[in-house]
Amino acid sequence: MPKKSFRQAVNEALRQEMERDPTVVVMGEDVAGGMGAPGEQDAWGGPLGVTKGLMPQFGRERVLDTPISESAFIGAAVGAAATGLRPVAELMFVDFMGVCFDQIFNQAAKFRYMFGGKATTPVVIRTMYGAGFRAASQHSQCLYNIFTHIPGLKVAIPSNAYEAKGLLIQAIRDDDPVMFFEHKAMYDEEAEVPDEPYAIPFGEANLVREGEDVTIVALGRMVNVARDAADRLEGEGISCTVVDLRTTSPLDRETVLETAAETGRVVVVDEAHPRCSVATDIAALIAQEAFESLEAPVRMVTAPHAPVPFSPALEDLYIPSADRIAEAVREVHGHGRR
Amino acid sequence: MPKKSFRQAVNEALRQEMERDPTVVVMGEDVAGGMGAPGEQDAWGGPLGVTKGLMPQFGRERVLDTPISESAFIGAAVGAAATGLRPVAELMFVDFMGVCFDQIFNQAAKFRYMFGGKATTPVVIRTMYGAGFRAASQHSQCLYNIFTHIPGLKVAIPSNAYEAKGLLIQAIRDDDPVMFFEHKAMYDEEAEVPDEPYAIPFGEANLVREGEDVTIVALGRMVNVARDAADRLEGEGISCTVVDLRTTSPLDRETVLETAAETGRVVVVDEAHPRCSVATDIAALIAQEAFESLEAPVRMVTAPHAPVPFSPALEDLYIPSADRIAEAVREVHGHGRR
Amino acid sequence: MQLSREDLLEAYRRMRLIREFEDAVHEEFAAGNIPGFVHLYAGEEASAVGMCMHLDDRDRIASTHRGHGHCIAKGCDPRAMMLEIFGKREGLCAGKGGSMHIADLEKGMMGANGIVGGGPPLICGAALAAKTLGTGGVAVAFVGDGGSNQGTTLESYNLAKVWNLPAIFVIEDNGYAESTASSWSVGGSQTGRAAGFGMPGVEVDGFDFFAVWEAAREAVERAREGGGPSLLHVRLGRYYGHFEGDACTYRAPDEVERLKAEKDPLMLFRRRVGEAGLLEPTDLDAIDREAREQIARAVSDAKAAGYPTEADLLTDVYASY
Amino acid sequence: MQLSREDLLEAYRRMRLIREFEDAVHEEFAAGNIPGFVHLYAGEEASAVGMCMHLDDRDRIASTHRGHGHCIAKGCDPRAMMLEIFGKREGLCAGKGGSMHIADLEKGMMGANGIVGGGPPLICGAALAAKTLGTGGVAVAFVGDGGSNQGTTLESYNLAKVWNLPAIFVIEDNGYAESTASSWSVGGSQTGRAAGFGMPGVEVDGFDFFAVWEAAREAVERAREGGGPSLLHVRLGRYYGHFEGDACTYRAPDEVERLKAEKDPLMLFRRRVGEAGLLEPTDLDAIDREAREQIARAVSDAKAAGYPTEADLLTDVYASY
Ligand SMILES: Cc1ncc(C[n+]2csc(CCOP(=O)(O)OP(=O)(O)O)c2C)c(N)n1
Ligand SMILES: Cc1ncc(C[n+]2csc(CCOP(=O)(O)OP(=O)(O)O)c2C)c(N)n1
Ligand SMILES: [Mg+2]
Ligand SMILES: [Mg+2]
Repeated sequence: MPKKSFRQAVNEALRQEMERDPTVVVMGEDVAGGMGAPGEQDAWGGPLGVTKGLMPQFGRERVLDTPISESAFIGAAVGAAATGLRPVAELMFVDFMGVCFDQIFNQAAKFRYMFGGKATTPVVIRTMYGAGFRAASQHSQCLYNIFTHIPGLKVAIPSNAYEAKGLLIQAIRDDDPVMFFEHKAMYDEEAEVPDEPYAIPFGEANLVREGEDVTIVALGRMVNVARDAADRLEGEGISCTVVDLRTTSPLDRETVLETAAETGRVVVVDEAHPRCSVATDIAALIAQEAFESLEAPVRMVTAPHAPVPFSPALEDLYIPSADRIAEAVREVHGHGRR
Repeated sequence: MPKKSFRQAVNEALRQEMERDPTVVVMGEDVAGGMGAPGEQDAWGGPLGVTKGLMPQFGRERVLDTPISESAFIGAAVGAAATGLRPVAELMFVDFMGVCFDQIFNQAAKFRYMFGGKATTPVVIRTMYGAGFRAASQHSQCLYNIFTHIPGLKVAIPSNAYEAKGLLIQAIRDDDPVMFFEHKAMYDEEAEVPDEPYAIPFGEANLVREGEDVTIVALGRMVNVARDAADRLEGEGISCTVVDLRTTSPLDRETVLETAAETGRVVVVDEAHPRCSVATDIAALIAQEAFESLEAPVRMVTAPHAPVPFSPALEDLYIPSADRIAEAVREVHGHGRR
Repeated sequence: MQLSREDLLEAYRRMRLIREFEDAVHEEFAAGNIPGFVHLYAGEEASAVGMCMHLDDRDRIASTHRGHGHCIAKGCDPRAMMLEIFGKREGLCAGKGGSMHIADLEKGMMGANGIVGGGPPLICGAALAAKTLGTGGVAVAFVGDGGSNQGTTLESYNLAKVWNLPAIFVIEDNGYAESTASSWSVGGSQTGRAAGFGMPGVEVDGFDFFAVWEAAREAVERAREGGGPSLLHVRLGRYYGHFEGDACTYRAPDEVERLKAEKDPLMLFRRRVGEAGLLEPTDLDAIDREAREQIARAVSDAKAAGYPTEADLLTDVYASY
Repeated sequence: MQLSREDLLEAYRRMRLIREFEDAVHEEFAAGNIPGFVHLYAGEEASAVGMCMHLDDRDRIASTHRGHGHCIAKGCDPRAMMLEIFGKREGLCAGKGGSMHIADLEKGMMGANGIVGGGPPLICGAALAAKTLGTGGVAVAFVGDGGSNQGTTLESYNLAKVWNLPAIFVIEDNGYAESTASSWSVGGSQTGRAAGFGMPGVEVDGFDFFAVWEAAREAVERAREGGGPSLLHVRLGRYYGHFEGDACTYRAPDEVERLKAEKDPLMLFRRRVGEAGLLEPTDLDAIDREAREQIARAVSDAKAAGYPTEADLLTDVYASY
């Protein structure tokens, strides 16, 4: 199978869905770029070149650059979704949600319920998240927990290029509003990605690795870090299951609970801050529903309750590492059976 | 001690702090009311009359009505806090946070850390939350979990008039940005409230009731519902501890863990939606840190993963009730010792 | 384009229906039969109807918390609306929305909105969809004077302009946002702002149906012809409080009485069509009677109708689960 | 009010420091010594300095992601800034902020900002504090052309107007927001918008220090005297990419060369003071030399300085724990 980068995978998903369905449009700041400028058009394709090439193929009518007005254009995507288009809007960094959250959580998310089931709002909001880019406090957050909290939204967080393509295609075809999280430090990472379009269903976690001793539940970029930790632990004789949640909403409770029950020992890995987070969500689920089979306390490996620091020296300490995951796994593994 | 309503308690806290400290100012939509109008000034005091009377005493220079521009005036409160005032801004309903969240979570919350410890931002944002008012999906949310997730913010959620006065005074005196949550259905509820000013320290939960069998952890209006449930259960021979968190950030981990360990059985009650919530936060904490002493799975009693419905028939089913809490307590109580 | 006799009757009918509807809701609220936050549109009828007379089902509107008038003007069924406001299962939104969230997407009514400034971005999207799909539709955001200061509204002006959208912003300036006067809260002027963003903007006497109709005609034509967005600053007045329960002490003592006596859009309409000999008083009286009966039936149906049940609580959160 | 010889030297010194600082950061970034997102201000110096020459420590400014110039113009220590940008513990923000979050509240510099449109609301607050506390201070928000379309900015115009705040909005229009031309993204005009919100607004040649200085003087005086907010639309150009790493293919091929050759604000300043016989070339050469040395030292100090350590990771999240 051909190897493609995460960036290519996202681009291909967009291109193929735009080819398939003329109502799919893309909008955002500089998603093409060069609007009104004297030089190259399609000059950017977003700040990291993810949407480059779409505008030349589909034209400015379907690849719309926007002013820096997130409320207006994210809201426009929502309004267009309620009236016949399937827009994919780019919220450049999820950190910017604070200037447009209303259109997402009070409008898009609630239309269907508030209007008694009569609205359909198939909008996708692609957004970058995560630390590791030395991008500091306002360009490095995760924040997917906030969207996961909101009924009416779906939240997809792909862990590699293959997942990105399949989950994005599903997101575009899905009739509900979907927040689609892309980790900015993963765009160059490659995986085998089929050329043809495929959709990965929402709410089905992926068993990245199966083991007997400890279950590691992770999401997004942390899936890879968790796998690294698991590889390392293999050498120490600790065999780990690694669960990639894929979507936090809907959540595949069954897979989480089954794998937790199988090993009786669970480590949850989440790049976000630790309070009211996906990590606590999973830990709470397990504490409630897999209590009987738990052999050790659940351990959460997360970023600390602090903004993301700029200095590389601090940021490297900040992000959950394979080391810290391995340590947590060893700890729950060593916990005496009860 | 004199009985005062929650509304009076909040008003008194504001008045006394404004008397004490000339840098305390109040701002928000119609916090006085009548601005520019031909009739009564101080006509509103907010939509539910909570700030009424402040403007006549302190003047329009310190009680500032605003246009409907939450980003601008909440941001102004933040900017003023960083430059010498101690503003108390009113975000009328917390549901409106979507149009101004950036100024709270990316600006106020992060200044101190981003600026290397050199900023102090003593702003308080008072806001109404909660269901029960038949106010429907966009005027009934809790959302405190979102603010609790954000490092740099403090979050206070008083459970009665006494708590409201003491926690609000602390919030105003505190040097960090504080989100202060007032349940809209509680303003007329009375409690004994001392006339003199007093501050309730943050991060110290309150033991509302001590029992031996089950610990109920609750916050805000749910504390009273939990207490009702506990009273009822007393008659059935189940004795409950009820913990009022008071602040979710900082969180009094010790009290939660101690009371959980004492009873070995815990029910967490939270009016918010169940995903990535304060309920999961507390459940996860207990699952991690009180695991050894747990006799039964933690149970969460929350609102469902659905927007708040308008119809009274549905809203009454929606809100966690004493019945549902009691049921959960009975369930964990009946769970065989392990 | 001219108003036919049928148009005139229809316009009056919609305005009267709105008035009757709001008066009935006012009474039922006072009697304790309607819960929640309810904001009434009585007195402002000429704005909604003057605009919506130009629109059909391919056109979209977004409304505000004060949405009943826009709904009726855009063709929503008043009976289903009344059931909704009473929280009943057969309500237009199955009882889940209530007064602040009435919508009927099939009629092009994209929703009342509990968030001030919530509508204008949505309308940019509806206008974009119309443009992209080539439906010839236009999209209209109704916004209060208070809502005109919300960043979401102001951003939308610019987006509509630079995308050259078939969008219209109707600023309904009833003098107040809650208790705050628009003469204070609005820096500059609405039409000056429109000009600042490069859009045509006109001030309109919102008590006069014909003035609104005429200004709306121009804006709708411009939008349909690809001429881009425009703004109407409609000056009008509300009869009731900000919401039901508002004591309105911030208003001048005789303000509402004078509005009703001198500026009632229904009265002014009757006078105008009478003076011009366009319609007979008997035509209008018949409409008045029918509207009164229709709304009375809606109220009694709403009272009789059943509530949603537990089975409805968790449905329709998602389109697919 | 007039510029003294000292003022002129000081203005030139600040502009040159900014230029040297940015050129050095550009080089160090290219060499891989500086991480993260870095946006350079080279070419825009006259705006920051033309405004900040009127300000003192009681005055506040809020900046943007392109903040280095505003910092230096407002008196931040370039050495501590350089250390910050290198992520070092002795940096102005202890290495926690980096290029996009440099602040020095004691100097009245309220922070660069990673959020486009983040600054204007804050400046309303600083202006309110100055007014309430009677300090006589003014508050200035620097905003890009792109940021002028953000709702937070537009709301702030209105708030500053209706509260009659000593606030100034400086729209630094360098022609682009990332790769998007301001000629496209800005509907209407900046000064038209100012008028729409009831504020004075003037267009200013931002390559010309004296033009900025003069326009700023008026705005600052007006604000200090209680005359309320105003807006400057400063037209200027940036030399480097949107951020370091931007290939700038959207620009005309010779655009930057022409800017440098014809519109360099430092060159224009030199020419002007030379022609008017206000300063000698040798005075300016000395400043150039000193600035170069000062920045070179800052860079070598930054390289030599130590990083923060694990003990710093969790401090300063709160003022009190
Ligand atoms: C974002 C937001 N802020 C505040 C409110 C509370 N609120 C509801 S209606 C209203 C006044 C609106 O005034 P205006 O826009 O003039 O409309 P009117 O009520 O006069 O029709 C306010 C402040 C809200 N619903 N949403
Ligand atoms: C709310 C928000 N949206 C988008 C961005 C990404 N972004 C950073 S700078 C920039 C362009 C800003 O353009 P302009 O305001 O003209 O400033 P300039 O870079 O030209 O100085 C964008 C889109 C952001 N940081 N914040
Ligand atoms: Mg109004
Ligand atoms: Mg620019």
